[in-house]
Amino acid sequence: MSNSSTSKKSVLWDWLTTVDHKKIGIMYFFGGLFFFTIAGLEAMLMRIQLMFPEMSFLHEQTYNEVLTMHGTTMLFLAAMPLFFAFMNFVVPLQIGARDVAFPFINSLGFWLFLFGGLLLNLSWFTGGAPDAGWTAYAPLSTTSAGHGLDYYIMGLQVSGAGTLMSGINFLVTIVNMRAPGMSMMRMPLFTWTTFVTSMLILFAFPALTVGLLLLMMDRIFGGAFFDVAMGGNVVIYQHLFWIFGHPEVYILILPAFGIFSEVISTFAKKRLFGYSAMVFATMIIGFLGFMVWAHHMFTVGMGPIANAIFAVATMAIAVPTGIKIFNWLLTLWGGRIRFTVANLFALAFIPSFVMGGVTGVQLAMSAADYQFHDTYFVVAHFHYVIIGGSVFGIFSATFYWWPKMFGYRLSESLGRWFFWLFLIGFHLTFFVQHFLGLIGMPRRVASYLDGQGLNEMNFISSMGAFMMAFAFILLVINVFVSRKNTDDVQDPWDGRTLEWATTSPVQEYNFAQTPLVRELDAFWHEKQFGDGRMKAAEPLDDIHMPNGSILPIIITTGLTVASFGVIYSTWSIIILGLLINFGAMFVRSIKEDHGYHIPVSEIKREQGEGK
Amino acid sequence: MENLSALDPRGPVAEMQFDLIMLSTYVMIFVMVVVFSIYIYVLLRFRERPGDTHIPEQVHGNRALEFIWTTIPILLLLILAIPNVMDTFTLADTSAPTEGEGVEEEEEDVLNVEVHAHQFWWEFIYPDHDINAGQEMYIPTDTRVNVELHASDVIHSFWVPALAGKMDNVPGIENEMWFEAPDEGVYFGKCTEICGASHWLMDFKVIAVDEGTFSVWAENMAEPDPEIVEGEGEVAAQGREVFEGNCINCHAVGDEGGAQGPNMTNYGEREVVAGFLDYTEENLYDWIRDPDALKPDNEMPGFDESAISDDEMDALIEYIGQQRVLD
Amino acid sequence: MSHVDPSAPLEGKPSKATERKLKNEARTQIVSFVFMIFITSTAFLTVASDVIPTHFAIPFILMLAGVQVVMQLYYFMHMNAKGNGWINVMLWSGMFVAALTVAALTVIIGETKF
Amino acid sequence: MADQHAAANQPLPANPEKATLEGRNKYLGFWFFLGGETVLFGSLFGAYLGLRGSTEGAPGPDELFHLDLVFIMTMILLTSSLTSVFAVINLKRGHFKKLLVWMWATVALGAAFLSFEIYEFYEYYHQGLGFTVSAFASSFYTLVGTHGAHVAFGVAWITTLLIRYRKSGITLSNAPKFYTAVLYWHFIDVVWVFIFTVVYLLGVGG
Repeated sequence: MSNSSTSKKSVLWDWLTTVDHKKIGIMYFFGGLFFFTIAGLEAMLMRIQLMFPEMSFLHEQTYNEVLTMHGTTMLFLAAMPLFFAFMNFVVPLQIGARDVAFPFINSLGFWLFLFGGLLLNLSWFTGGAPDAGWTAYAPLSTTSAGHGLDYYIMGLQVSGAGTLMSGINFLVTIVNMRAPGMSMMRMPLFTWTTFVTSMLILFAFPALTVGLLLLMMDRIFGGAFFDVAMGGNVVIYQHLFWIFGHPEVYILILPAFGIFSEVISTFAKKRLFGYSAMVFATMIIGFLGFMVWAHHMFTVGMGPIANAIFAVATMAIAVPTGIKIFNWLLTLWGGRIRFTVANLFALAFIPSFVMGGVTGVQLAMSAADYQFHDTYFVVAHFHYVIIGGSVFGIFSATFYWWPKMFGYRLSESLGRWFFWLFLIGFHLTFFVQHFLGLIGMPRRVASYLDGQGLNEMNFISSMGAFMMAFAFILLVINVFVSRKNTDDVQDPWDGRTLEWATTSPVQEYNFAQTPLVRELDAFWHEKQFGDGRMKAAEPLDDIHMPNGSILPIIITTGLTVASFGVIYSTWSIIILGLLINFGAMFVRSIKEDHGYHIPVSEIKREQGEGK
Repeated sequence: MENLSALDPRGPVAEMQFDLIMLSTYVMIFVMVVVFSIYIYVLLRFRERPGDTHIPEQVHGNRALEFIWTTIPILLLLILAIPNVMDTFTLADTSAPTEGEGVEEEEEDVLNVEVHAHQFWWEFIYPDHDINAGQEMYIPTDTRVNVELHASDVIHSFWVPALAGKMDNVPGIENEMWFEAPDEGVYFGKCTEICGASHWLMDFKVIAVDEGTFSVWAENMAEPDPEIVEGEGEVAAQGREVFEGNCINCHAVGDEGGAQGPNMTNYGEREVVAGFLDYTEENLYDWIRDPDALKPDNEMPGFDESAISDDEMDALIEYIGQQRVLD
Repeated sequence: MSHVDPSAPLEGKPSKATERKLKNEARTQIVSFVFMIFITSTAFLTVASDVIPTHFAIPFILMLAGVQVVMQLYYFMHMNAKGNGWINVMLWSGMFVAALTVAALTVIIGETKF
Repeated sequence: MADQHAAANQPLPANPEKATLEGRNKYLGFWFFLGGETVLFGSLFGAYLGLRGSTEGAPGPDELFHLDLVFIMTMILLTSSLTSVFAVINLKRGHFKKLLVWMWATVALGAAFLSFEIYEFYEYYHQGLGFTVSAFASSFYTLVGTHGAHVAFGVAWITTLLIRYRKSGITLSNAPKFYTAVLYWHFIDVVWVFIFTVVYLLGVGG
């Protein structure tokens, strides 16, 4: 057992080896933001190319690479990690836990995500990025020249492994590590949505793993899964992809639902209306997420019975989603609504997401979908739900939890500029795309011909995109200029849930004494009916903490090296990578590391300082 | 442009789909009006006013309300689900024309067309007429067209917005759809499944002509005038030689020639070169010289001056221009 | 203050009740094992002997496989033990999704239209 | 901390694998992981079932499979499931030596299974079933091979545990490790039951 005296190591080493869920959360945040910026730039390249008809700003091949990487990066490397950032940071605090269930695996999950993402993006410098769309349908993906698709396969495989680990980690954390009194039905809604999201990850990602594995078999080892001449069937890939892919979009939206539930009830100063209905609706949405994947495949030729069944099942999702919308509205009803930036994003989400939701119902109608499918109507629809839902959720959470995560408040006035520009830019960009699709513009086209009536709306769309990009710059500026707003950061919004009962910045052990939870919105309850402080569920005692470890990075490096070997079909590199990987895993499994204890005296001293 | 919009349907299938789109739009506008009204009311009525410090009542929920906003959406969805299911089955029914709904033809009046999608062009095979046509699909008006979809390399998708929604051309799988064009006209079609670098240029046309014109077209396509095929006049005859020397392995005129590229029997009547360039001699020239520059990654090799001199090119272009079947 | 050392060997014997339970368990396990061997052999013989018609054999051996899996899960892996509620939820959800996948990939892959 | 070594040995709890929070986390997390693995194998089964008719002239199931060999493999794996169950019972009894013996037996049976499988693949390959010859071949090798890789990983994992803890006795930290390894082993067996039925029996009889 190692000693508790935390000898000051270098800051860099500390971050590389950390297993603290809060630091990992922050790393997820910046990792996600990095990829968000890259994917955003890719979006701008596309909108520049599409600003005028028959532009030759980008070559067609480059355009296909950019569009593929935009989608892939946004979904896997930006939106999901940004949610993971908040899940990691907030969920243990919300349930009154000292840490997550598997700190080591949590760190491993992060590094896998990061290295997988970097590996994928490396393809830009090694002869071309993947070019078959984020869905990578076979046989376009299995016959695509160069190594772009190989990077896609291995990059997603590596980062997907990390995602799966994180999912299991959240599940076990939430089941096993809740503070006394924190029953499932007292969990904040963000924790609930994290839970359901993690379930979706657990059951969806293996299907992707297999889909990618089969692609890899075909591309690299000469397999015949999707080679029609050898008896392969290309629809199998589409099923596998969407059995993963549809839950994936709910993985992206459910956490946002959780964030909005927290933000709206906090800034309306009201308990969430219909809490149990909200929990129930979350579960139903999660369940239906697995029942409807084939609505992405209406035109693939499954037959009318299959199409009709999946159409009706898809429409059913509107019901629990509607329940949520109305419950949010009723949470606001009778409240005292404060228009902070966090809440502005939550409030803007409601109409934006409803618009994305109604087009979703329209798309669900199989017979009409024959017209919508793979046109800009679909592009408009999913940007309405992913930006209007997920991205607004991420921005809302950024402003909401920033003081807790970073110890200062983002500027509200600059934030408002950011919000309005982004909101207007967003609707400008995507509203017209509904019509572009209906008047004949397919998606994933590198350009469009002059004289087909598509010019004006494409120009408007590009202008909106510039507004969004400009707004995003304001957010980045905000992060830097607001650093002096360090007052009132412990509980700036009059929060309701346990994370606001901690100090800011949060101690590494989160809670000196595990809190006793007596009601939903535990902290609010103590502020209203108690003395404003959480009751302790245990006497003050030494706190057990896990040791940091460099092994996650080594394991990840090994996997990444092996992936290179696979991409270039070089056995020596594969074996080298696997040796590093399994070697580090071996070290991990034989080295007894039971962490250390922080003595009571030190906790008392820190608590004294915190006051 | 005309005839490229799903919002301007020109045939029964597109109309059916347009009606569904509009029905759902109305229902959805109703939903949005309800939600937005509550939303705006709430935001105006319950915003925090200066100096207001009251703690709102911490309401738990309301079962009756939950029941209402569960039930009403279900009813609204039923309004959409029922016609949708019916239409889905109607659209999938390529077995034989059914009575009613404006479809009254006999079975023999159906036109069968096989659509083969290639990177990046369309091949239309008329099995009953022994015709192979490239890029342009001639159909008679008021006739039900049953389409069988195939792909030779990757997945493509066949979409003629003004006539019918799309269906995928999937390698190894046979898909079917049908549509009908009551009016004469040129209907624009596009590939809607990403299929490589030139996906955006994979356009085609469905040309609806009257019954008489169609039978002329069909006859001449199956058996074109041998004089035209051989090239009328000295220049064209020289063009034919160039064609035989360079093109015929992939492109056929009449039943002579390969099928790797589009059939050229009626090329002279095309409005566009390569599916998207205006039909001018310059464009045709540029296209033959360097197809990859205009349509990246397509299968056609370029022919530089060592392969086809400028003089030969003029003859070839003249010859190609002669290949017409309708006049 | 003393903390539990997780690397210290555990000493002593289980309680009488535990001991009895374990003894019963060992017996159950052997019985289950014998039963599973029996099931596997039956399935094997069903196919190998060729006496049973195919349309009966397929559902029959699939059912035998199902029975065996449930026995593995509940007797060998103790999925029915107390406090395993979430485990049941996750495993059966996994099986549900797996079943959907299998159904999709065998039925609606375009070769036959439904 | 010095006092911890003084805190001597612990009494044996009823379920040593779940006696600490760490152990309970491991136990639960591993089960959840198995839930995900179910989908993984489900997808592979699906791909196999979708493609098993596509032999394209290359050898198909009924020409290839030696049911008797596969039956023996099944028996070996089933027996290894039983030996690992005995290992767990001895874990709970506190009989460390017997735990080790039964675990080693499990490993040995696993290794035997693997050698049979390698022999089997070798045979099929020489009968003309290369990985690339047909969609059936690709899907068969991928499904059965993924299972085989799981067995190989299990053998390596348990062997590592056995060597690492050969003298440690049962502790609060290694009990969950042994237990989860056994769970994994049972899961491998469960998957094999389906492979035996769906791939081999149905391949020959269906």
